[in-house]
Amino acid sequence: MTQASERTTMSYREAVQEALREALHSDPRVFLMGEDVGHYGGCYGVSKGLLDEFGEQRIRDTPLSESGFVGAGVGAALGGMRPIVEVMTVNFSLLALDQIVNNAATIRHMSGGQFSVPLVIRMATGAGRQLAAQHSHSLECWYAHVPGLKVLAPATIADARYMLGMALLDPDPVVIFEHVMLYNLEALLPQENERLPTDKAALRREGSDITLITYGGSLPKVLAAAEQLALSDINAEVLDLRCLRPLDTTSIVRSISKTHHALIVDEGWRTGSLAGEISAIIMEQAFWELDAPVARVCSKEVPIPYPKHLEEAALPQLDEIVSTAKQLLGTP
Amino acid sequence: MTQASERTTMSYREAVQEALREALHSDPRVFLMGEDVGHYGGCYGVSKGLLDEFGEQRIRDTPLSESGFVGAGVGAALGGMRPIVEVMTVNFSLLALDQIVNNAATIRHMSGGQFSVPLVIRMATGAGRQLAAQHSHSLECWYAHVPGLKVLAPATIADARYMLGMALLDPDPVVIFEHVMLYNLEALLPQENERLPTDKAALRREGSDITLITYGGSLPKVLAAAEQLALSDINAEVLDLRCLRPLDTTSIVRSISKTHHALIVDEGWRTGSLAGEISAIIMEQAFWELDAPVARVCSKEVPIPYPKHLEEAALPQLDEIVSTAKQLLGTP
Amino acid sequence: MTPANAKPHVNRNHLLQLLQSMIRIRRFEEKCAELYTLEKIRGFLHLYIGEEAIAVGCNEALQPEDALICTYREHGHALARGIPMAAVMAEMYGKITGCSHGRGGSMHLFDKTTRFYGGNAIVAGGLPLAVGLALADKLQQRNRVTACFFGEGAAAEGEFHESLNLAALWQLPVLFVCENNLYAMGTALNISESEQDIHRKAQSYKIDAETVDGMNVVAVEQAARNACDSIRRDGGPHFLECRTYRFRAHSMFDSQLYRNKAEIQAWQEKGPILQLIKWLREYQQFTDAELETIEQSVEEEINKAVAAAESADFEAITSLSQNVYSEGKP
Amino acid sequence: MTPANAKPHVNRNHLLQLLQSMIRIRRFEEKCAELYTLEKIRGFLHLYIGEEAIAVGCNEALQPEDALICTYREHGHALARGIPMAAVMAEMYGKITGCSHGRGGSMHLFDKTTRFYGGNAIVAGGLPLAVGLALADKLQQRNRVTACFFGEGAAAEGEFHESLNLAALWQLPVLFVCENNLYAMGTALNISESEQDIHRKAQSYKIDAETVDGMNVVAVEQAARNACDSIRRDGGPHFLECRTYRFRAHSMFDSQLYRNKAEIQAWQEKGPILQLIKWLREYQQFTDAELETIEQSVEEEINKAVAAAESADFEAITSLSQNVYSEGKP
Ligand SMILES: Cc1ncc(C[n+]2csc(CCOP(=O)(O)OP(=O)(O)O)c2C)c(N)n1
Ligand SMILES: Cc1ncc(C[n+]2csc(CCOP(=O)(O)OP(=O)(O)O)c2C)c(N)n1
Ligand SMILES: [Mg+2]
Ligand SMILES: [Mg+2]
Repeated sequence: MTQASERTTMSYREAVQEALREALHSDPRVFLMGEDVGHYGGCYGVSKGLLDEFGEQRIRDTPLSESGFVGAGVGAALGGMRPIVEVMTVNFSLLALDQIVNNAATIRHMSGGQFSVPLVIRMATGAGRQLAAQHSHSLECWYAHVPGLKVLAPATIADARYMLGMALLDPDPVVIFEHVMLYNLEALLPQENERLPTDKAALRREGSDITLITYGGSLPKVLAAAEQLALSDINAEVLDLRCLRPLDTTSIVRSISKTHHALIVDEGWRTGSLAGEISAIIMEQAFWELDAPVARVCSKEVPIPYPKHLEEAALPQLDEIVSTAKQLLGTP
Repeated sequence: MTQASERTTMSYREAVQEALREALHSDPRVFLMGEDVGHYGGCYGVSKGLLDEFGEQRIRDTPLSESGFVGAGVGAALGGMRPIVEVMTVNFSLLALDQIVNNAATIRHMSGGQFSVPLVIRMATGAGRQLAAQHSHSLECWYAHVPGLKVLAPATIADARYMLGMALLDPDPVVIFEHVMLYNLEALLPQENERLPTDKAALRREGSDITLITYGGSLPKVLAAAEQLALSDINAEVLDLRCLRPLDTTSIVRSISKTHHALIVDEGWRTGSLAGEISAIIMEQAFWELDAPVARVCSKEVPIPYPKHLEEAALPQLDEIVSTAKQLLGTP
Repeated sequence: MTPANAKPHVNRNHLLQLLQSMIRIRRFEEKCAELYTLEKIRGFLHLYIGEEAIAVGCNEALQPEDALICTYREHGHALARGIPMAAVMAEMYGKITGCSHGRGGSMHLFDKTTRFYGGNAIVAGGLPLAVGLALADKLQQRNRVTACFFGEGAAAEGEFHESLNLAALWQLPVLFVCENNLYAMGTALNISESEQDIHRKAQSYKIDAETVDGMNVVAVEQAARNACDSIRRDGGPHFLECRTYRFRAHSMFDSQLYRNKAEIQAWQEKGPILQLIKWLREYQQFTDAELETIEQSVEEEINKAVAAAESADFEAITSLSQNVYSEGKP
Repeated sequence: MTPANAKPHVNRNHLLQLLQSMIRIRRFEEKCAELYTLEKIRGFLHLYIGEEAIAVGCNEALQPEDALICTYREHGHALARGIPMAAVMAEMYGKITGCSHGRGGSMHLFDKTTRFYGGNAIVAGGLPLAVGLALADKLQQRNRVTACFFGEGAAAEGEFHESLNLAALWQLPVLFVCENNLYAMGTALNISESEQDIHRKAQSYKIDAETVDGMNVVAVEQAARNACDSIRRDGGPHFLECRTYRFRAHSMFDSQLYRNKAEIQAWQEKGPILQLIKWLREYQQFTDAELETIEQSVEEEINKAVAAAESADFEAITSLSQNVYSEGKP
């Protein structure tokens, strides 16, 4: 078991597992519940080994009953536990939305503040593995729309490692999105004391010419795009939102006040995307700072097709990010 | 029974009922299915009398099984019927989202275009009747985000009367939102030949100073606001989106190119609202036409509270629309 | 609990107390209907009138440390559980002194002190919550019961299926109480279920289940006590199907096209309050004077509750954004 | 259909045909596994190996005008139903000649001519569709069956509950076929259901239901024929629980920590193909030469299918936005 104290390289998958292990060790009220989290080891291998370490009471395989066990997570939180409910993927979370929106997000309010729901819901999200139209959704924007929820999108090893623990300290429900393309990502783990608060966006790259705003699975693409832009002497700043609700508008506005140009990259379908909300916020809070209209690179408005070439064409890609940024800056 | 041919005054409720009656008369493949559409007469009285007129096979009361009967509607459409599925309110549609997003919206695509889903889903939406946090959602923006769906928001008697029939001609799934505050609205019904195509926005009021963009239940408030603005010599244009997916961006851009100012009124919660998407579209397609940043009046980021004064404070209201428009125009 | 609690309390005082409790709920709701027409109460108002024996009977079997989950038709449960009537009435008014501080209204009564986890307005939406509350008790080795009330209409929902399986699979201490009043809004049971014996559905999950006359408060109390005893003893869930009837409209907007007066009449004659009064008169020399005393004390309490609600304040609009997130951030 | 169809076809030719059909599916999928490691096939690949008797046996009872709804584990059903192997293989490749024109892949095989309404990748997501297809037939007075295949894991989902109730309540012609292979990914039936006799769950909706040995193709055919006969005769639904086992991993990403080799071994010895060959050898003088002929013709067909898929084109990227909405607008 890796100690958070020593600097080590680990994968995103290992980082989440470490976070789970730490949480389970440090608080007896914490337990993990979801489909195949136990005997199977987690559909993406995240919880492999935890069943042997913590037993069936705390690593709890559930039947295929998304609404039932997510609602049970809400109830267990009301009952004094600190449940971590894993919904295998965001695609299946559609079956649990009633419990999340109508119970988890509203009980504090409806009860006049008497009850809180200290629940953490984790789910894998995103496309890129050729899983086709029913298994490739990116619906972070839906969750970010709901008052009463907090929404996190760890895009780095450090955030995968530390966000869960902070989410468990939150008295309110927190939804954590883990992008399927990040699990195999490897990097050096920063010290725990270097970790950022959950509700602040992070500058992943300093720049002066344009702000590239993104989150989750698109961050690696955007960082690569920034490097490519550098070759054309375009110095791009990369802002990783990290927290999708509440949004860190201060950091967004600060960066744009410096670069006067913004491009948002979001794997969600364009219409009604979170990118649209960010653009609207910039319109409202930084309009006079803009030297050009804010642009978006999002997924095309099509259910994700199976074949690799069509899936890639449907999702935000390096080239499109680079060319859109150049267009925006008027530098072909 | 009212003939669409003669000009008559009718309520929004009657208009929807007329549309249902006409559809049931004109096509044997059409049937209505949902909770309490039959013996109860529809939770908002829309289908009262239709059971006696068309019988239990075509006016089909369902058990409380939103996912089941919405999915059955998708299947019946695949099987050659033209189902009209009523989900009592958008609040309960959360339980049916899997069938709508993963089946209705994707089957054409996943089958490579072999199968189509000519399904119409109607649901009541919105707040204003003090129904509190679980019964006051406005989630049109979620549906407008999904490729494969078409989304309509009839806000007038004419649209309530004619949109359903046009939706039934569509080979693809159409979701129709009826705002609960509109059912008692009364107005003169225009001739059928004056009806507008479903996918075009409508200018409800011509103006030159500012474009007020809205849809559904907010239209009456916005029209009232426009009249009030007129008293301050502000000539507001009112654009009713009508079709939330696909969005009629042409009409939006045309109007803003004339008024150079835009305010969007949307009952959805502000963050991630459809209003945000409209603002982003204006940013992208009409930025250089703008004399001021686009503004939004949306619901506050709070589950809708029960007491009248708090519910009103949470929802877009006349005063806020007027004052925001004036601020935007710099005319206090 | 002691086995003593298992035997029915048919002694006179206990019966009078049950009667008073039912009358108290009945008169409270009659007053609410009146206040609704006066537009003091708004939104949806779902009356429990006719079904009082269930909330009152079940409450006898519950301990202070137990939890309750109810539906939008929960005024009776809230009063029986011991949420002060003034707090319930103030909530109907949307006043800050309400048991949900005015935010919830009729459909969302909550109370931390009595572990009343709400009025839930999503049919079957409360069942998974009950499963979770019971799971929390099991994981923390607490011998407590979570009572979960819902209508027969909820039995068609997927959440019913998923919740019953989870409770049985994990052997959780949930008392499921189905208030079978034969209608879900205007949809009669026979047009909504292929198996109309709801307790049979529960048995298909291997949950102990039985039916009880929901119009007989003593029968309900007895069944609930037995159920709770077995839950506290063995841990697993229990299911009660209470056969009852809604005397009033589903809500204040219902013109009741789906049922006829005769049917309503017939059920009203079996009403839980009527039945108990008849029985008391017959076997316990129950006098009109005694009834009068009950009615008077109930009336006084209601008048006080209304007066208090009337004079209470509304929450300030400036605090609109409160109660969405907790103050104490991590 | 004629009552004649009701008696099992145990004549030699018919059995050889069933055997060929199962071997055809088995070899096809073995080839797919191989192609997956070569990265010709991507995404999720769920093999049906071990369960072939169910698709093949049930298919014997279906008429051309009947409909099928399947899961992501549907290659066997597609082939048995008669979707050309070349079209199925091309779909695995994501080529434009695929039965879903390449858009769906392994989990989403569709075919209009054989009324194959897909591979559905949402567990239990296909059940409501089957109910709707059957409702359409009933409303249009067509005497057709909709066969709906799903795993035992689906039985825990709310959509299972809602769909079975609707089918029974409205007496719809659905043949529900539960392919009970004892595991939902890594979750064994005993940790997912309080009632592990799935056909009993079906009976709780008053649906005729029985279990059948899913490893015995003749038994499956017989049960399916009886079921379809009763459906066509009486209209209402029927439920078959086929006891079977998945010989391979859930998908290509599964390290199978949840079960041991011995268990797999034991089931493999009961394998449907093995069983039938043994029986044919014992009672029908089935020769190795005959088996060889079958294997050869199957191999040829597979090679042709692979060659065709290899040489077929991918859809042009320029047509990405197609198949989202129909061209013919209202
Ligand atoms: C999921 C959901 N669907 C529909 C509704 C609308 N609705 C409110 S109460 C009700 C009837 C419920 O009947 P039942 O469960 O028998 O309870 P009862 O009202 O008879 O006490 C319906 C359809 C809802 N609140 N939630
Ligand atoms: C609603 C939903 N939840 C979870 C999944 C992920 N998943 C895919 S297959 C599967 C197991 C299903 O088991 P079963 O129904 O028994 O079918 P089998 O794979 O055994 O044929 C799971 C959990 C899914 N596809 N859909
Ligand atoms: Mg009822
Ligand atoms: Mg299985």
